[in-house]
Amino acid sequence: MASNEVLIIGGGIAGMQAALDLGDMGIKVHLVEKNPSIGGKMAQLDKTFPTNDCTI
Amino acid sequence: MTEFSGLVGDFRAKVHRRARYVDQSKCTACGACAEKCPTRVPNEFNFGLDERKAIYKDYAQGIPSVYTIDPNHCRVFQGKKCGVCAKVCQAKAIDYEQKDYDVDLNVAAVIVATGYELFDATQIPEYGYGKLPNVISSLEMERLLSAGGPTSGHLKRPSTIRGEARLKELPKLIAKAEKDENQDGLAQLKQEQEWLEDHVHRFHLAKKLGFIQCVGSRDFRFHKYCSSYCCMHSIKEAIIAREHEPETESYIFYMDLRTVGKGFEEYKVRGAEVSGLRYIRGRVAEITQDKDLNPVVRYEDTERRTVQSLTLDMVILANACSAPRNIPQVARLLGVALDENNFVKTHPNRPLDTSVPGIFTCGCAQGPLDIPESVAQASSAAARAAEVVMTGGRALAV
Amino acid sequence: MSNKMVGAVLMVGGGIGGVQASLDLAESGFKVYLVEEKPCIGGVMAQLDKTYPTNDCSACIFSPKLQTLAQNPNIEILAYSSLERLEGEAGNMRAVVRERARYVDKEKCTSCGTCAAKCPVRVENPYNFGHDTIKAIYKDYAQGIPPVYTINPQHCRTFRGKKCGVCKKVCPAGAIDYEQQDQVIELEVGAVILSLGYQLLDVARLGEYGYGRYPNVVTNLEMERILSASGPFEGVITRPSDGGHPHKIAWIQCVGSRDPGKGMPHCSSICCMASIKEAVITREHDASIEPTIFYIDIRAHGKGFDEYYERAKTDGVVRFVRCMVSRLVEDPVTKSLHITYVDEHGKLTTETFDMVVLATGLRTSDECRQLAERLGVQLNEFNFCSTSSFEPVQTSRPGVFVAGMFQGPKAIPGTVTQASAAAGASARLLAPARGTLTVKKEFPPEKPVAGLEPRIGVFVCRCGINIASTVDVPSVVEQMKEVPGVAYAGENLFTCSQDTQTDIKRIIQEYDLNRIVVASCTPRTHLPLFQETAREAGLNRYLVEMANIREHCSWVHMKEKEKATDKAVDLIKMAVARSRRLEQVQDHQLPMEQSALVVGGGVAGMVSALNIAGQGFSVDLVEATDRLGGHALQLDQTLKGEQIKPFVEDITARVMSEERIRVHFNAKIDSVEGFVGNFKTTVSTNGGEPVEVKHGVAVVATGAGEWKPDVYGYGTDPRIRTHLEISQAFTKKDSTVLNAETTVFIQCVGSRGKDRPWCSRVCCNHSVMHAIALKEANPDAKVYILYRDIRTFGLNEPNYAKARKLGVVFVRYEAAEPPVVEVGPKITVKVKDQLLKETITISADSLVLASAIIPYEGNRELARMFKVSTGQEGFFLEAHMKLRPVDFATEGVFLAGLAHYPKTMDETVAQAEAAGAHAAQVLARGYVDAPGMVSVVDEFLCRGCGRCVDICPFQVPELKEVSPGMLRSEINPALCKGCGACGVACPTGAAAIRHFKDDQIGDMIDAALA
Amino acid sequence: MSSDFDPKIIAFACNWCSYAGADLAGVSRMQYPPSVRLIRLMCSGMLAPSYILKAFEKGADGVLVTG
Amino acid sequence: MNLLGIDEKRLRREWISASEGQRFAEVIREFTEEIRKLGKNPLIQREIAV
Amino acid sequence: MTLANIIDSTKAYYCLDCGICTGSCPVSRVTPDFSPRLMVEKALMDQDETPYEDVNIWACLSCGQCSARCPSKIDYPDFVRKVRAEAVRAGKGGVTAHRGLFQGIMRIQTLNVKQSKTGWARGAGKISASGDTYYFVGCSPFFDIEFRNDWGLDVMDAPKAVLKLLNMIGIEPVIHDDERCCGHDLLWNGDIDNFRRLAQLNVDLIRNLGCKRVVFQCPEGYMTFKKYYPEVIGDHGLELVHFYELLAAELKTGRFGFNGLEATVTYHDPCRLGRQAGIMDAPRVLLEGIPGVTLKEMEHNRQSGLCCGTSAWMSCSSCSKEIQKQRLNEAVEVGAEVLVTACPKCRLHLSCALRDVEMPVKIRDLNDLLAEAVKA
Repeated sequence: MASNEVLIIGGGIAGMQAALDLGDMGIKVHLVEKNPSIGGKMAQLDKTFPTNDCTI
Repeated sequence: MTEFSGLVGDFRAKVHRRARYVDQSKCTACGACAEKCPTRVPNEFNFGLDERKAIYKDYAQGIPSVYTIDPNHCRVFQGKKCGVCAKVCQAKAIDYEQKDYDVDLNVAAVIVATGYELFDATQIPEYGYGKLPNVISSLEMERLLSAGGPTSGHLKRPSTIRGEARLKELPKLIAKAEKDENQDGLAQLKQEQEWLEDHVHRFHLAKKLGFIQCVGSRDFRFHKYCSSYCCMHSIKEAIIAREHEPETESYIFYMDLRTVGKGFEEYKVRGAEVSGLRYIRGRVAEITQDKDLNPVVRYEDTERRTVQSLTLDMVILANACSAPRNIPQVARLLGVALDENNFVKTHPNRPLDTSVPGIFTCGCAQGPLDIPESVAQASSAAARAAEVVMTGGRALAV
Repeated sequence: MSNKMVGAVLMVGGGIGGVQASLDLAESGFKVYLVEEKPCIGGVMAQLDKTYPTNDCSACIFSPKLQTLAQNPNIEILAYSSLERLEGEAGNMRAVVRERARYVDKEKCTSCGTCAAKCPVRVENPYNFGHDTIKAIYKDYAQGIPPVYTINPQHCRTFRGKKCGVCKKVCPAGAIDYEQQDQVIELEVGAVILSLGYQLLDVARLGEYGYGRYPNVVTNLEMERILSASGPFEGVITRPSDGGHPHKIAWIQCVGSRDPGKGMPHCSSICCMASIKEAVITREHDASIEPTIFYIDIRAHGKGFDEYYERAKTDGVVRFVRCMVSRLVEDPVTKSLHITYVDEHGKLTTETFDMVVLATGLRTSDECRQLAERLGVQLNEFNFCSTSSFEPVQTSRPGVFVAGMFQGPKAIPGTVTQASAAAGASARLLAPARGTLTVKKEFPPEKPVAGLEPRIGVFVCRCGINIASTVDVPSVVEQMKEVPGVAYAGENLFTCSQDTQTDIKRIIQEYDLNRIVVASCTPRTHLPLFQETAREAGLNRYLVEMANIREHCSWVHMKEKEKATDKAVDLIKMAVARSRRLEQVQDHQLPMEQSALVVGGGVAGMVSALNIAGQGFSVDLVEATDRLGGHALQLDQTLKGEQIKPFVEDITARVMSEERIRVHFNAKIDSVEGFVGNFKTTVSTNGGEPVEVKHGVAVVATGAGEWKPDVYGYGTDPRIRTHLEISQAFTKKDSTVLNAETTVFIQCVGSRGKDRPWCSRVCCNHSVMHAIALKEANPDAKVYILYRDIRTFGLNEPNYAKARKLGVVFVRYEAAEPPVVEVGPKITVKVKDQLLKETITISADSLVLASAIIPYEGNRELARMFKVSTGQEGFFLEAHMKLRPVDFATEGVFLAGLAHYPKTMDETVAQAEAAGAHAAQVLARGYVDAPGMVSVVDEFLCRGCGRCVDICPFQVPELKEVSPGMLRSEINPALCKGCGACGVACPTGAAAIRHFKDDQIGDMIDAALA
Repeated sequence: MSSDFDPKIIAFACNWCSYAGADLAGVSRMQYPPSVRLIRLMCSGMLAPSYILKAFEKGADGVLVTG
Repeated sequence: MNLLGIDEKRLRREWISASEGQRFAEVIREFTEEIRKLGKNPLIQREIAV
Repeated sequence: MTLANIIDSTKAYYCLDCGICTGSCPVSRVTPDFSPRLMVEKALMDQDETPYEDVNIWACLSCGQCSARCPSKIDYPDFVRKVRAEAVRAGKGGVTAHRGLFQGIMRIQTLNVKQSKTGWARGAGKISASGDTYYFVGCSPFFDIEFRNDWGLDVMDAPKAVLKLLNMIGIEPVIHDDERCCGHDLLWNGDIDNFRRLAQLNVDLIRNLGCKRVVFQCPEGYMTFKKYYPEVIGDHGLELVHFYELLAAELKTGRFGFNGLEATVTYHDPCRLGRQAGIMDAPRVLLEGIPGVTLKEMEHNRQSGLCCGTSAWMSCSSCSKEIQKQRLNEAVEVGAEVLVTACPKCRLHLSCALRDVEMPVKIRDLNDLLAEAVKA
């Protein structure tokens, strides 16, 4: 039986963005992350270049 | 994820969920448990620059907003008497009996967004990473710069941070040694205390920073590829550091400055003009330290053709963007091919398609990218996945 | 005529004396006009084959000097000329010189020799005494200077009114000018030196020994030409009568000499040694020849002479017969010569010889006598120039000096010494005008060769037949053309000749050579010449390499011609291999301390000091005792009978009043540091606080001692005295000496023996002089002189005759059977008379021992301090026995007086003047040449370990701190002798000697064994 | 062993002593076998041991060091 | 030399002064004879052809 | 080999001018004119013969620090080695130390020599005429000639100690009079032809003796046999063992142990043994196996071990001395009384520097130290 769900492995910025996009499309997403929290490296960053925006 | 099978449109995956020993549904993330937890553990999130407790959350805004017990450190799991968290948790969310469990999923598509890992700089012993306290990675630097970081954004030298911590500890140890009449030990401890006090007093903030590019990147011993974002990343860190502390001087040791994105070159120039960054062409040969734990970098200024050594307060390594260490297992499980660098291999014309139809990838899992690129890829991958969901994978299952 | 000093000297005579004086003067900053009668300069020395006692090839050691002279821009050679008149006063004279017509334009002639080759007229060659022929257009000898041909109008067909003109037709340079006239030249000079040389007694005219009638009777000088490789027989000993090879050759000594009947009462001084040398060389040429020397006394009275004589005698090389030849007749058939003589056993013997050499006496020529008369220069009774013992180079005319044979018979070193002394005397006279008329030699800029592919020119010398008769020179040249890097290879008859130098320069330009290799003789004598030539062609001196294919090849492998050729090829290939690696090396000039230190306050030291001071330089005179004068204070009179005391008092007063001389009495030299131009000597006086004297040059004039005999009862009886003691006794008019009834002189006490093999030179004269004095004071006194050879050489010979005439008894003893002395109421002297073969017993009242003159013990220590050498016997060793008698091999240190060797007063004064002249010559230059061939330390390679400091025999390297904890060795190029010891000791290869680098030597090894 | 060959000997000579001695031998026409290839040094102190080794290496049958 | 196995007799040191021409010739004569007896330099017979 | 080949085989073409080599190079620190990358750069810019003229090719110590760190993995020492060989072919050469004495000895060994260099072994231990294990002694007997008298250094104590220790672990090795120098120095001097000869002679000798295994104490010999012999003479089929690995393995078995020896030591990694052969643990295991020995690590150790300043009896200079002083200083800095070397040459070179400078540190050979510490 075909599924209409998506598995995303990795809860960093890429995984999260994909999940958000899919979710927006109404598709169920499973986001698998090995750490207790999603966010990945970007959550560890302070600001981003070149705009010096705070990442979080 | 422990098992994976199926074809596009109909994948079956078993996901192993580790026990948090906290009931996710009950936990309100009030933090009382952590506050009361007696066990201090170095905080990986901040690269050990500060501590967390045995029950913790990676970071304040962490999602899901649930605390987790670290069974490797929790007294209860070490067979000691404690249970403090269970006692203080008003939501009664603590559940020491919780077990790992498996979840079976049936999905139409998979997106591999496993990101990257920092290159392990201890592989370059001449940089002294891991040995020299004031040589840190670029991500550690992020934590030091972060208002939410261990130093609340003050650019304290790691040796100072650790020294301060040690100084807090020392009186107890000294007292103990006095009690034990361990004269040698006492003398040593007192000497250490004296030295540390002086050190911490004299070296508080790191003002003279060296950024070393291409640590593990563009290096045939490790990664031949360019990690793409590090040049900009280091410049950014240097600029931010200067914003935090106007006396900061930064030196960026580079081979080529790859400021190739939109607005990047201007950013670099601004770094030099406004933030006083100094770009030095030359890859650093080695880092040693002097008696004050100041890192000393030796390098050839290839523009002047002179070998120099420069004493800094802190050195920040622009570690390469490496494929995560466990990615081969994941790939094996998914059946997707990896490239020579262990990034997920993608189709040349469909940059997000892996070797397995219905499995897509995005972000640093398929190669070094900066944030906007990752985001862009993520959206694309989502679109590709959606396509599968929408079409039941027919479009791809040819 | 103005009174202005003229800074030029007229040198009359182009022999070794004239050449030496000219060079000295030119070096000292004076313009020299060198006037020579003959078409070429060189004199007799150029004609000689070898020189004693070193057996050096005469031409070899002389021709570099001739070359240097020819290349000196401040010496104008006026050959084929004579001095006619001399006007004016000392310091400013006008000389009138007549330059005879050569009928060849000397500016145009290239000395190519085509004219002589084509000239149809053959005439006897006077240069070779008629043993071969030359053409009517000729040059005396191949290397002759100036390199210009001359027409002898007496023989030239053109001048004899016949049709010819061949030379003019063939001369490529158009140099022939039959219309040429004598030129009269007037020269402004400040002084004149006469070094007119000598003439052999005309034995033919006297009919002595059939000379002139018997073709196989020749003179010493003819024998020199016969022996010479460049002589008429190309070095093959040949009998003139038939061209055959003689087996027995007799030398007869004293032909004309010591013979008042022939107007030659003097001893010619040099003939004994000349004959021994010729006999030795003859044997070397052909070991089957038996040489015999007939003599009266063997006069081997110079340094190393007696040793030479003893070697010839004991090695059985030469037979010596002490006997005059009573009769000599020619065998009309064989043309051999029957000689009748009384042998050692008193038996009359007749022996047949294939050839006879007459040791013909020397005299002043009639022309010289006339010249002397024209110049107003007095001659003495022997027709030699009259001089005093105290001013041996001063003629009777102020401003006119004399040197060499014209002053009296003497060997080459004596001539050279006097020449330098005369130059010194002239320089002193003209000191204010120094440098006013001289020009500096300009060289073209050096061509940089670094990085260029080597283009080597190889010049292989035939050296007449010296090389070519053994080594196949054309084949060698062909083989050299194949060697990589060789851009040119060619041969020359005499590579050292003036015309070849011009050729070499042309070839360097034409072939764009950047290195040259000369394969000829030893670089020790000839390298400087070729270096100069290269330099004139714009090549650095150090780009010249030599291969010695004569001394080390052709001469020593005469019988193995093929192997010698192979070896020559190897030797040249080695030189070529080295030359490929040669680099330019720069010499430098260092500043100089313009003052002198004279060690020794005797006559020699004082005269040297006065000469140097007289030339305007300050002098520190170090005397060990508390008074000046040395041994002269103990002497009564000179051999000429002049009182010594007034002279010593006079020069002592002059020294003391000369403001440029500072005398250190009771002084001792503690240490000497530094090098020519910059010596630092520590002198302590009376053991007091030492003072440091800075000086540019030094003269060693420390004198010599008298041996205190341990034989003949000396020391046991006051009646037994040494020479010095007898002199003092005479001065004090000691009656026990003057009134002795019987006086015995024993000669050679301590000299000419095993321990002291040298002849003390002065003792025979001294004893004879005192014997005469005794006899003159008391004709009844009995005076015996027990001798081995009476050596009253030179102009003192008449004293010997006089002594005999006065009744002095001369008893000859053999060294093996010395006299026996017993001391009793009388002194009994027993001696075996070699004439009577009987023992004679003499009861004497006074015994005089002609005790040896011995070197001071301290010589070796002083030598060490000044880094000079002493001979085996302990006298100081001069740089070259013949040609550099007052120099040390160490630059800037000079030698005078008895410290060198025993000598007479006039010889001492002459040598002291000469030493002073050479010292002043160095000072006058004002800077020191620092040769480039020294060690250099590579700054980077040196790790400052100091091993060079430890090993250097001259203490040159110094460690300097260049950065904290980092030392580096520095080598002062002026001090470095270039021995290379540091380079061997250096672990890193930092210290390396320029011009002798490892790869340069290594490639030679490769080439030798390739 | 063959005793009838022409050995090649490399000799090192000091310019002032033995080289002059060799010159004197030449001037005196003292005959000796043409086996020696003389290398002139300015002083025997210049002679490095490696020169001797090199000579043997290149096939010299003998090496003579004269000072 | 010993370690390398080169016969020490092949190397000779002599002090010859400037005046000892005779001795120079003698030394050469003797040494040449000595070397003749020792034979050719054994080193140059190469063991291997490279 | 043409320059293009050299560039190609050493990857010199990939030099990105990052300067890591120069910053790492011990020579460049002292001699600013020297830079591995510039050397290569010149070759790249100007592909004619000029690199052969470059004096800098002789200044390289071939310590390999540059290459170990080179991000492009350019083999600079190999580049130098090959360029030197070509330079030598073109008639150029470097300045040899000790006036080329050792090179002379080596070249003579390419010939038909009958050596007698095992005399030292008499009384030092037991050796066999035949057997499996050959002990390659190396050049110490030759060094002994130069250094014993002049320097008062007994370099023979090392081979003697090795023999003693080998005997102790039950090996009576074969050694031989006609063993040649391994040729390491000629190889690095650019004299490839003679290197090849020596390689062949040694391999033939050992094979003809029937030995299968070669034990080295000398790091140069070990690396040369291992890496460079196959290059010139192909596979020699010999098992190559470094003595320390052999001994360290034996120590682990507990079959022998060390006596006490009170000393604070530091260990100097020879470039050939450490960085190049990768043998860094064994000597430390051995040292730390001696009771009473405290091992302190110098600032530059193991992979970053500093060169002793000279190599291949060439390019010894003020620069060498400076490097040696730095090295000795590092030992003093960490409070070591004894600097332990494991290569006869490192020992000589550092000892040489210590002759001229006052430093409170002694130099000892590891073998000798181990022999002293060994239990009977």
